[in-house]
Amino acid sequence: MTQLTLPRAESPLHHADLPALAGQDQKGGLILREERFSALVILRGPDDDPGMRAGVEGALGAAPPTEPCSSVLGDDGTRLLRITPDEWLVFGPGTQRQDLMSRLRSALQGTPGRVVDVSSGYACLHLSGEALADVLKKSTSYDVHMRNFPPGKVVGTTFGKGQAYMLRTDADSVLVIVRRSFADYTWLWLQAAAEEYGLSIAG
Amino acid sequence: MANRYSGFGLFRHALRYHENWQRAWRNPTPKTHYDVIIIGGGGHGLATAYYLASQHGITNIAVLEKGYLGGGNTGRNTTIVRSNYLWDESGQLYEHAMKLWEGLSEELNYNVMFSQRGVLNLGHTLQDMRNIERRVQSNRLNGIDSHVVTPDEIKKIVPIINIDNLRYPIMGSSWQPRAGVARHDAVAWGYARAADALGVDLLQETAVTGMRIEGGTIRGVETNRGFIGADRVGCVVAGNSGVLAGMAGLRLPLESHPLQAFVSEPLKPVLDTVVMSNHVHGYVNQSDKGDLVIGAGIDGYNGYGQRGSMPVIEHTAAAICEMFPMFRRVRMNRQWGGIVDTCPDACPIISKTPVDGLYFNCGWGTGGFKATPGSGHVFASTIANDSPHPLAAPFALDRFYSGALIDEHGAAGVAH
Amino acid sequence: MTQRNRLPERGRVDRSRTLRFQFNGRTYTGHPGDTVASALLANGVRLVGRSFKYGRPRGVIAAGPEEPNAILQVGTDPATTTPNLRATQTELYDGLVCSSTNGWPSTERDLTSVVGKVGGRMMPPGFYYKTFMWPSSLWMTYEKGIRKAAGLGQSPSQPDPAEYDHMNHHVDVLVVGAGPAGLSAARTAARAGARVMIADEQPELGGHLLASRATISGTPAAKWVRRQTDALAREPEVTVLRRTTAVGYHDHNFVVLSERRTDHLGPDAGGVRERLHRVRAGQVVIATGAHERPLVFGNNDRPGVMTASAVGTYINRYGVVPGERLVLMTTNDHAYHTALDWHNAGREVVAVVDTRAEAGGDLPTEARACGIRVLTGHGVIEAAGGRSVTGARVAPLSADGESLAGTTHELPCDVIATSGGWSPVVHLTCHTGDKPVWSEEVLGFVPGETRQARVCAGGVNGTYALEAVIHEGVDAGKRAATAWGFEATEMRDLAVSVAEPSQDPSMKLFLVPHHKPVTRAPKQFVDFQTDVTAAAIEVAVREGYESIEHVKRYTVMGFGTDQGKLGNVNGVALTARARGKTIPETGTTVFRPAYTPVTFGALAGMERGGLLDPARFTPMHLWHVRQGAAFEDVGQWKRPWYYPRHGESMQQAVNRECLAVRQRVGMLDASTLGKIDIQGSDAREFLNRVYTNAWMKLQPGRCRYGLMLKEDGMVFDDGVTACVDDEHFIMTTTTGNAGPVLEWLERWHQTEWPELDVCFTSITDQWATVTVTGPESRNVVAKLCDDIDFSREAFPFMAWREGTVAGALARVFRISFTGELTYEINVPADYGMHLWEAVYAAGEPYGITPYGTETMHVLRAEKGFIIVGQDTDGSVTPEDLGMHWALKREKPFSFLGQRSLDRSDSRRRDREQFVGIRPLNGEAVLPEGAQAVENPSNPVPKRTIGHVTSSYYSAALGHSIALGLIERGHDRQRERLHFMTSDGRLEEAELCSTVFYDPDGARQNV
Amino acid sequence: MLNIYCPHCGEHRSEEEFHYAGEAHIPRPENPAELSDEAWGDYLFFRRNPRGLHHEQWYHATGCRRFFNVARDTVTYEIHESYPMGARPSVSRDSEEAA
Repeated sequence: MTQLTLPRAESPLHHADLPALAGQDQKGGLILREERFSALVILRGPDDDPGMRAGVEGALGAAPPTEPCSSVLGDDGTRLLRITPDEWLVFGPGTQRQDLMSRLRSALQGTPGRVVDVSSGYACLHLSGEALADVLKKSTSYDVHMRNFPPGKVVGTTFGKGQAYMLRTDADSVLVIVRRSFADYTWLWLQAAAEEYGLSIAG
Repeated sequence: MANRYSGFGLFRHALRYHENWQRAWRNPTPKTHYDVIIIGGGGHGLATAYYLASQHGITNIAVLEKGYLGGGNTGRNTTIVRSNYLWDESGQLYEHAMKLWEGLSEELNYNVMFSQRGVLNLGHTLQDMRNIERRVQSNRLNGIDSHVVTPDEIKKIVPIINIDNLRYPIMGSSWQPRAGVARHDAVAWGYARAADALGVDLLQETAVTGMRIEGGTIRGVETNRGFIGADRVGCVVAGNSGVLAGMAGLRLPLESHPLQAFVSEPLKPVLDTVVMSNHVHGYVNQSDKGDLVIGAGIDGYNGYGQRGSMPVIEHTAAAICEMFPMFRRVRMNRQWGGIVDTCPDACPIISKTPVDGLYFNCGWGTGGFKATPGSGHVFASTIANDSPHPLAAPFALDRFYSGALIDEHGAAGVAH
Repeated sequence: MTQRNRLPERGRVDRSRTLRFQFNGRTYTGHPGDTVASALLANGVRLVGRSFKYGRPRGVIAAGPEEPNAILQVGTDPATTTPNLRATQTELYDGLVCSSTNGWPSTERDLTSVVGKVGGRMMPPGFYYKTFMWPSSLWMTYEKGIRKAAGLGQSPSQPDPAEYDHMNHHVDVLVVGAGPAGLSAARTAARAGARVMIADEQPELGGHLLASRATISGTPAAKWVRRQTDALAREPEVTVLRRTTAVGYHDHNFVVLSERRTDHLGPDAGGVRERLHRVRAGQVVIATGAHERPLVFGNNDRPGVMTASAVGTYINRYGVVPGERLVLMTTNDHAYHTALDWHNAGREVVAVVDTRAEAGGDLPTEARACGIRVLTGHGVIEAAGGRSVTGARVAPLSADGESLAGTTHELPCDVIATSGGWSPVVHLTCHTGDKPVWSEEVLGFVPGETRQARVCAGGVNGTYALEAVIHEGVDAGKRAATAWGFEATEMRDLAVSVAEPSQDPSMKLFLVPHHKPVTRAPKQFVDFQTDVTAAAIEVAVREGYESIEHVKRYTVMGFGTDQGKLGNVNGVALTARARGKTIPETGTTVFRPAYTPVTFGALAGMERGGLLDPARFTPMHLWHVRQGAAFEDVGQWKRPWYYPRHGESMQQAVNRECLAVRQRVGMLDASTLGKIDIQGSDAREFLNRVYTNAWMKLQPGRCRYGLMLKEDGMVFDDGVTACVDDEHFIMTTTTGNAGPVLEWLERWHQTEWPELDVCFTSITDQWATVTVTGPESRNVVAKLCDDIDFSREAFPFMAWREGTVAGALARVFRISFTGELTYEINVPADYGMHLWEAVYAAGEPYGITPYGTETMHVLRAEKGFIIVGQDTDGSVTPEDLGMHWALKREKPFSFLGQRSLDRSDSRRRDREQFVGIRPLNGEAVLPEGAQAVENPSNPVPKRTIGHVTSSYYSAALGHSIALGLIERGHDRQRERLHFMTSDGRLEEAELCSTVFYDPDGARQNV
Repeated sequence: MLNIYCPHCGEHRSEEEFHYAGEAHIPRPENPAELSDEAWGDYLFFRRNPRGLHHEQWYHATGCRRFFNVARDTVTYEIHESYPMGARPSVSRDSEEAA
């Protein structure tokens, strides 16, 4: 049994070496930040099951939202995104990577609620800047106007020729969540779409 | 033929200011009864009538067309003619058509501009190349001219094609030199004129509204011009087969989808080969008018609207620009759609039905135009003898019960 | 060369700056604000091209998108030269170089015109259908000649460097056209609070007002336009798009707009050249106006014959009078504006030839007052002149305009402007299949019934009086906004009044008669670009091509790049006349997108190169790249194909990789395999239904191979599924089928068995998978993990364990696709690269060798394992594959596809069955796809009895092997068949077991 | 270019987000084994394929991954309603003829 180094984690856009590109200037019309190593858990279950709702609320301080395309904030920076009628993407800061899953699992004991860890399965790209709307209009067929896509709303839709979940985090920014294997494609796409406005990387 | 076409005839008419041209076909009033009624005045229906008259001596025939002759898919396709299909059954059927194409202008005394400029079916993955090798070898065993060519050979055949740094590299292609294109309208008009000369009544603006069936036998059809009796009725109504079948109380294993196409503005000659790519979904040839004629994939949903959705056009344009980056600046002049009846196995139905004297020829999907002469020829024989022509036998309806499907999705040219 | 036709003032061009440009090799000058057409006319250039069929000289006729003749090749760079641009819509920039697209050797001295003169009569409609038939072998030769003659401009010959993209919009109200109606509609809707987008094809908003001398409530038209434009700019929710044409109106109010962003700046302007706006609109306001209809008469294609409104536009908007002496022929009052414009420009109006018996309206009166000669009841029956108009032959007309009522005399002139009334631009309203309807009152086709949520306003309705147009616009804006739930407010500043001159009724005239019958008269052109004449239409109808679609297709009327915008209505009318029917009975041809041509690049948008289709990568991709791997496209994935060491051929590399696995240990990036997490109390039952085999007894910690069929009984997918606990399974799918399988499971759960408690989550991207295989694999993985007992007893074949590998939480599966002892290690993808490198390092002492998909294929073929999609093709049953063992027919629930296995054809004895194939010549690798024949000496057509699906050289066995589907294959062991090679030779091979290597499976049983 | 209301996302989405999933309301036979080849073939392949009102399934592929039903006219492409699996359409051929 040889000595093991601690496992080295690489984010989906590791190969793009964003940190090296970051910091330079933030003048770009589009500002991109890769949210690395967040905790992501898929929660499944009937949205009207009291047991599951109570369990989730106990673990996260918020019950799973039942409104289509809605999200709620839980304790310590957690967020529940309703992505299908019986499916939520639970979003937590990297610090919770280790325990978000176990907390939920134990909280859901004896309920029909089920959880799957997908922390490594998605790339989370935080987009902002004054060209944000135009870049999104080039990338998705969804109506991203504030009237239709206010803060807190989350939608599954097309992004380029791929699929993405888009969460309006606040008036000026959107979190684009794509499957990990599409990260490089999405990165290429965003570079092309943002070219005329300038692209800045935030660390 | 009342007025035979020829260069000399043209000259004679020119001297008379073209004031003495005869009608290419009559505009007859319907008789009360015909030996055979063909429903559908497209290429297949007109060819069927022509071969019934010329090969089987049945001339008391009417072709019923609800609109104008050749107004359906015959006049809306990308005019590609090839026979390099995968399975023996379809390969032989399409090759039968190919042989008829080769003498068609002379036979009809109407220049259908059949231009054997060759067709490339590109392969972009290892599996594409396996399928191409398999199809080409099967073609050869069936006596169909077909070759596997390398990227370098492709570049020789089509110097303007881009074979490197594509998202999906071009790894090779099948190549059928005898394949090509024809002038779609001329095919319908040529058959119409020739059939008319043999006594066939071509009834335009005559819509079938019902079928009269007594004791399981067809007696005739109801139309907007009244009842017309017939001993036998053949339906060749691509895009409306399901509707006609419904009138006879039948269902068919068909779904009708929009199939879109578009043409560029006319350009000086730049591409004299047909290039098809199943993988990136696009095929292109340049017409004699100079337009790039471009085919797209079918829309996923059922539709009789003769129009489809924009993404299909966009992806097809992208595919063409990928293979021919110099065409990015060329402009689309017009886009349109046809209605294709798609079968579960991407093969046609040429069949008798549970109703005596009622026959269907449909389900050609995206492959109908290229088969026009062969389809009409074997369907005529099937109707005349009330038993399937040997080449048509495998395409009978019962295959959907027995399971003897002939899966041509790989070779049909458009991914279904 | 001086701009001799340029007026000292007037118009919207900036005379303070002079632009130089080249046309057909000559240098000319113009000004900002000019189009190439206006600049050419300013320079007195008449001849802009040759007609494609007869080679006749042609000049500018119109001033907009309806122009059929002035079709130019712009630019000379082989990558950026652009064919078929309309001079009337091409903005002038300094250094622009353009040329005519027809005429040989040159447009000036054109030889085709000689052919045209002599051969013209030999070219009635459809002449090519009637000739070139004998001998048919020569057709291809004739065709080459025909092709040479056809076509307009030249395609670029180099890749276009320009950028294109798409932009998606969602608006409440889209307004198409920014003339008086459009502007009013947009302002009204915007004021109501709607999200409004207004688009116009011209560089400036205003439509025909840019060339109008009208005053609106006392304000000059141009100033009124500026007010509206400024007001719109102040609205927060309004998007204004200039140089943007609505090219297609699709279902559910989806409108495609094409924006030309850089062409007017010259070839070197960077940025996005063209942008396709994909607009989903709540309501659409169509305010596209109308095109003036030219009159059809003898030699009406001579350079110098133009539409009246075009002449007016050149004078008022561009300050260009396109000639010295004007003869105006009209059927209506409106065209008198042009005579007055010409007169006010200080040039001679020879006469206004009014086809009506009387003309007493205000404008004719004003014209007479200016001393302009007005000939009522007359028509110009023929234009005199060759390369340019020199005169107009005029004759009195009968009251109905059907015949001549007197003798001809000639009026000397160099411009003949004509107006046969107006044709509403209804094109967009027809794109979704709605039919336009003929209006006798408008003398044109107007929009018909529709299901789309749209409102039409202004000229497109046949409303031409400016005041009425503006009010219609306001009303349309109101209706659109309210229909979409907004409250419209009064727009006082748009309650305008415009003094309209009194007008006499227009005359319905589509062909000016001639002394000679149509067939013998000088050519009377209906469609200029396609050289279709009134005579051609008569001949077509005479020959029985009576439907308007037949006339169109037989004469090619309307097939030009202008799609018959000028000629269609005249063509319809002449067809009706020839058939003795009315225009409504005759109907019109179908208008289809694009309204004006759209660049392929714009249609494709950003979909090019790497963005044509997403390329998917595993977490270890960079390592493979650094190792110089060759890659294979598998679905959207890029997978390492093989890892050539320098100097190695593919075969050498694959042989090396294969032997490494068989003799020592190899590693494969298997991360692309589809993985689906399945949970629920009914998960087992669900697996029972979708897989052919049984799942009730699979214990936690164990895995099982499963085979999935479509309902038609044909193999759809396969893979290993592991049991986590009674209610939790992990399914793997083939790389290409991950998506389809998930959709397949969801489909059955949601549409057929919602009562089952089960849910599916794709975890393909969550886990990275490293396959370690070969005799040494146990030693390698053991070095990386101390919490899993890898001994054969503790961790048997087809079991899986959870543990820590290389420090990462891992799921290790002991399954094998190579026949060797194998461990598939799965870790969260973030640690994929770390694991890969750790395995590589741990394996180095054992000579671990990374291998790609090709080696994987060889190894599994040696063991006779199938690859779905390669060894199956959608027509193969499990029994064909000899996998009866995987069928549990006695399961209580009839699994998907089971019933189809009992259809007569599935029971056929002579089906093609999966067999091993061993070429007698062990060096010969059969081509994959090679067809099998029993007796090669049989004549063509030879029956094929099957084909090779997989074929390789097996380094481990030292000879080539293959797998294939062969008729009755299972009963033909040891039979010999012939297989074709790529070069047409035949190879003899013997049918054998599909398992070539280690038949009793001893090697993985360790 | 269809604009489809997804009953689960509660809003209209553009066609690009969906996959067409065939004619609706064709239940899988209870006991396939008892069916004749004809009856089974009917279930597998034969469709109404009407010109006009069509009840069909769509899959919200990039959205909520739910199958649902749509009543759409195959000639005008007009969509009358979207409704979830298991529900019955309120627009049928009869109700249309009645209207």
